[in-house]
Amino acid sequence: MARRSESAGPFLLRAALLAPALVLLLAFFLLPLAKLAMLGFEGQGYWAAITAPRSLRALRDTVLLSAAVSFSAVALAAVVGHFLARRRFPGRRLLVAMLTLPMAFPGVVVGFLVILLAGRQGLVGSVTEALFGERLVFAYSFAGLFAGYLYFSLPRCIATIMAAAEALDPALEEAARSLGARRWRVVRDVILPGLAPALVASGAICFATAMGALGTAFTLATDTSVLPMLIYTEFTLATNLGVAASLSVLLGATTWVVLALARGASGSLAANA
Amino acid sequence: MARRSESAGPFLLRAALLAPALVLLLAFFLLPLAKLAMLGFEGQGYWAAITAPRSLRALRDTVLLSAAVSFSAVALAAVVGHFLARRRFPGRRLLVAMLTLPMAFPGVVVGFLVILLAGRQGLVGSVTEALFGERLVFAYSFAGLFAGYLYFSLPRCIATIMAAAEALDPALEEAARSLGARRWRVVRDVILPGLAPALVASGAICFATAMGALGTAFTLATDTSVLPMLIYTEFTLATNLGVAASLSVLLGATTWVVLALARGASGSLAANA
Amino acid sequence: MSLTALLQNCARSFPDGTRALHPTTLEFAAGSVTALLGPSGCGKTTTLRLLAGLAMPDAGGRVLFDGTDVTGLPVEQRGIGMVFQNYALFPNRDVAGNIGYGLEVRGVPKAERTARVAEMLRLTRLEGLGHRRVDQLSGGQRQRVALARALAPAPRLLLLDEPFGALDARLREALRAELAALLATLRITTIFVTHDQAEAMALGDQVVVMQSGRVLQQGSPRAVYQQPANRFVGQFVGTLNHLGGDRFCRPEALRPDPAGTLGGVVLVSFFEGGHTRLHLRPEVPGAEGEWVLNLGGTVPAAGSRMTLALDSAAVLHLPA
Amino acid sequence: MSLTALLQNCARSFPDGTRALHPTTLEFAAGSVTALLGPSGCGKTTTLRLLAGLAMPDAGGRVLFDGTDVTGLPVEQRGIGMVFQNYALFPNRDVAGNIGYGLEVRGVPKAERTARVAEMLRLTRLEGLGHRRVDQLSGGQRQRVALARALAPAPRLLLLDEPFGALDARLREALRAELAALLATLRITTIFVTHDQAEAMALGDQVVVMQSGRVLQQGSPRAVYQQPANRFVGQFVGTLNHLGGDRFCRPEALRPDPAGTLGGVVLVSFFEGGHTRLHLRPEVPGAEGEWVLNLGGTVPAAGSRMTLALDSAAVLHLPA
Repeated sequence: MARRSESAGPFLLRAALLAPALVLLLAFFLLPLAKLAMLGFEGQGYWAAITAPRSLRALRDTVLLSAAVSFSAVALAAVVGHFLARRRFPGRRLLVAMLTLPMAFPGVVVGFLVILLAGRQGLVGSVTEALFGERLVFAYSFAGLFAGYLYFSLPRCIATIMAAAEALDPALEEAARSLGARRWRVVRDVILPGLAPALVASGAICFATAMGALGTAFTLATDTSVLPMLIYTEFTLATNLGVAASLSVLLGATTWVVLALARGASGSLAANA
Repeated sequence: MARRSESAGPFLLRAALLAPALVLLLAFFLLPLAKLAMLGFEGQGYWAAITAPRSLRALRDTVLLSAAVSFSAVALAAVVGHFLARRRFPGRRLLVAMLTLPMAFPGVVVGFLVILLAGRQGLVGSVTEALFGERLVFAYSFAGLFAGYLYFSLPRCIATIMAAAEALDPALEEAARSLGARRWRVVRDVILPGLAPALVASGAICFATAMGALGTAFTLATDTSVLPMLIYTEFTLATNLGVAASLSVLLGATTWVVLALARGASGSLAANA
Repeated sequence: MSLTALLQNCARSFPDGTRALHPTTLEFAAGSVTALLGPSGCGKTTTLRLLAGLAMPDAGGRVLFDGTDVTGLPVEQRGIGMVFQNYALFPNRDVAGNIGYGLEVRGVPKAERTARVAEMLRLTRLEGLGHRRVDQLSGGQRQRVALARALAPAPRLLLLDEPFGALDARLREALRAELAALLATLRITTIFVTHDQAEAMALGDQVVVMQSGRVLQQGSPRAVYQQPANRFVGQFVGTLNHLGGDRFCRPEALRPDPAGTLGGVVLVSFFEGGHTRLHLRPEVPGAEGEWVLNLGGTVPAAGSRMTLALDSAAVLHLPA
Repeated sequence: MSLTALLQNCARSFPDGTRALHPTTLEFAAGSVTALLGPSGCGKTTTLRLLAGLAMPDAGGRVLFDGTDVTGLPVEQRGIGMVFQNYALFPNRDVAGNIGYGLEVRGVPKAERTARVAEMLRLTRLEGLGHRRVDQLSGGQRQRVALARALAPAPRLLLLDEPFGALDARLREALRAELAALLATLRITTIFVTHDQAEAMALGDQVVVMQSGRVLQQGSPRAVYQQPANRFVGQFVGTLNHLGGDRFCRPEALRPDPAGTLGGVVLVSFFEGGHTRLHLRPEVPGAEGEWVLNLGGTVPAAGSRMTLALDSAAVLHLPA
């Protein structure tokens, strides 16, 4: 059955009006990108820029850090999100509000918070000094970046996964139980497959955000060099445009591939679900 | 009817296991926030920190800029998103992919792109020089920030609103038309109310992102001072902790209020829809 | 008040060239109530959308209202009333706001609009619900709001797409009687789409049976039931018992009779209140499938053998 | 194979103290098929969930299977088979994966499992669909997969929650006959929930009519139809014509008779194939509402007056 109405005249008219707008929009989006891509060929060219030891190390560190953060955030959020979605108890709304409160703070403030938590005068340091006589300070290392990125991403992951858990049909779990499945079989056979699209999607967004995060890294002023900081340094301080452009394109391409894969995966998972 | 299964024993057990984890998580989230809030009282205190001319100007500029970006992004995305959701034409998938490609680029690269577009050697400058004999350069002003934030937010808004437009029941539009409504009445009476929750939600997220964006502003190294940059400067360079903390709390609170209002509004709009 | 609608040689093709509707000519007399009946994908909804102006016929087809060609008019200019399958009520308007929308769009002054809405509320027995939100209504109330909204601008043609599709069995029967009474009062030309043969036969003066984009038979419910054009129509509008070859009969043509000539073994019986529905395995050479008949009194147990008499005037000879 | 299930003094309260089910004792005999019938919110689903172990009775209530107290056993240890309202098929498993899940969980070896799944596919007429994804199935096929999945581990008690709720009228009737035949073969104790009286009466050996958390009547379909305990039961399991006072009759107790003593005016008639359903306005003092009866032959026009005879043995005296 033909569901869509048609009246060829008005459609062509509207398309004719919208087409130039779309072209302008595309130009706005794509022309600078094209120029960026071409800039990468200046200087040593892509390959050299990317394989320089400094770039390689930054790339490796950034990917590892982002992957670690995504994995941890998704795993934690799966447990917490499913629990909060399914259980009703006094104070639940307040708890949810508090867990998602950090979503209001941008990266620069998150960096600030990590310093308050684990910096030289931080809370963790005070506690460990009182307990063990030694100050634990990790704000300026990879651990600090990890804490910051987790702080930033975890509330977002919890919100997404909670929504997905609320949309899961409880009858599926009851059906599995009626067939004799105990708690862990239900988790393995019903809950995890049902949450899979949300887990993959929020993991991918978490990864993409971590790959591109500058504010937290900047505020922490770590001795570690993540990719966005390297791009910033090459661009503004060293004004090495070729390297900055190559790394930008690489960063964008990586992120785009991860997001596209996740969309594909969660699409086919959702089709299965 | 009681839909939820219960077996008090396992529930209490699981709650007992999860409770300490939730407490730790809350401490991780809330302790640094509490310390941040207390820091604000050091030095001149909140009021003085916030009413200093520098802070006030940064606050005003940031809010105005964020509001302008949100409004423009949502308005543009509504037109483009609804068009793309409803029409099927050759090349549509490619167009959607290209329009959402910029989502892969973080703020720092977006700043870079704005310089390539409207900086001293930028594309816009070359075009205007060829046409009018004068280079138009706006990358380092508010217009540059506006372009950068729009570049960052527009693809996200388009993606959200497109999804909402695809979920709109086309029968509602047909019903309005069958009752005699012409194009603009249908837009006013059916499409806009139907999209309202998505418009409000994506506008709010756009606003919150713009309020906290550092990467773009940093890369553009503008003469304008937006709030996150001021926080960064006060924190790291001037190490004026009290002012930085006050502004952070203010920024977080503003964003939180906007997000909460939007959630409330889109909730009640969705309940109406 | 009502008009005569005519589809003249209307076909409708998908972009890939397959036909949703083969070239079809159908007339709907002024004041009549017609059911478009068929399985899903038979073209009945397409036919309704061509009449509404929500779809255009392929070149060569014309839609005429009282002889005037309206083929080029879009739906908003055809002056029809339409009830959509899931009612498509406006969620951001209350009941009165929904019912009054067609008048509002036409620029009817507020006082007149309010009066007309009140009249519609009374007509559809929705008094007192004018300020209710539509998501607080029951399924039956939604259906009545959709009907009131379509009728408020006094259309001369009423189109309904599966008007009872979203309701449960008990409610369907009650609302069917209500709609029949209302249509009898209004005498407005009405065309509705359904896949439920009981609904089509109960409500329609005329039934149009469709399959695979073609009209198989058009006629009164009684004619379609008692003289179906072929096996598909016969099976679709009721139960057919196969007697062998091209010979069929309806359940009521068979009755238990110790002196009868037909034999069968009881498979299962369902008590349905007023009667019991019996499924038999026929013991007649060439007869395929099961026989079904309704019995009033005591019912033989499953497995027992029955002899049946056949009303020979009721035998149907049906081509495949 | 099958067991006797007993609910002993089972009540079920919401957290706010209101009762979903008042204290109820019900026995379900081994091998019987029982329909829990009532409007939504009557407590029928709660009753089913108490039997399943998906809900716990309030203190004092006990659930017994063949005399053994299973009140404390959760659903996964009760060894029941259950068909859920929207089937709740596992979307990430194919048809065979769904049907074999209960065996997989019990650790049945693969070869044995495959054989049992094949047997279930044959039993539910799903041969060849084992590797189909469940979202590629029709509504009727889904229902059969849900049934096969519940039956595969050979449960001694089968519970079904609105087994035909998601299907359209035509399919319901076909699947009803199929399920009846299957249950007759298996002789497994079966309890199903429905709000459709035709379904309850056609399938159940026993019908339990419920309202507002209480059992109003338990009995065979014929007993419930012919001697309803009160007006609610009488109306819920069929059509009641009011004769004035506490006197009612079923449609089949009225027949047209020129010498009859009851008068009525025809309001509307619906041709339903085998018969025509007539709605009359009674002309009898004290009789409220409409009378409904079914006629076989020619039908008087709307507005005409009829006299009717009443089978006095069929008059029901029903308390409110």
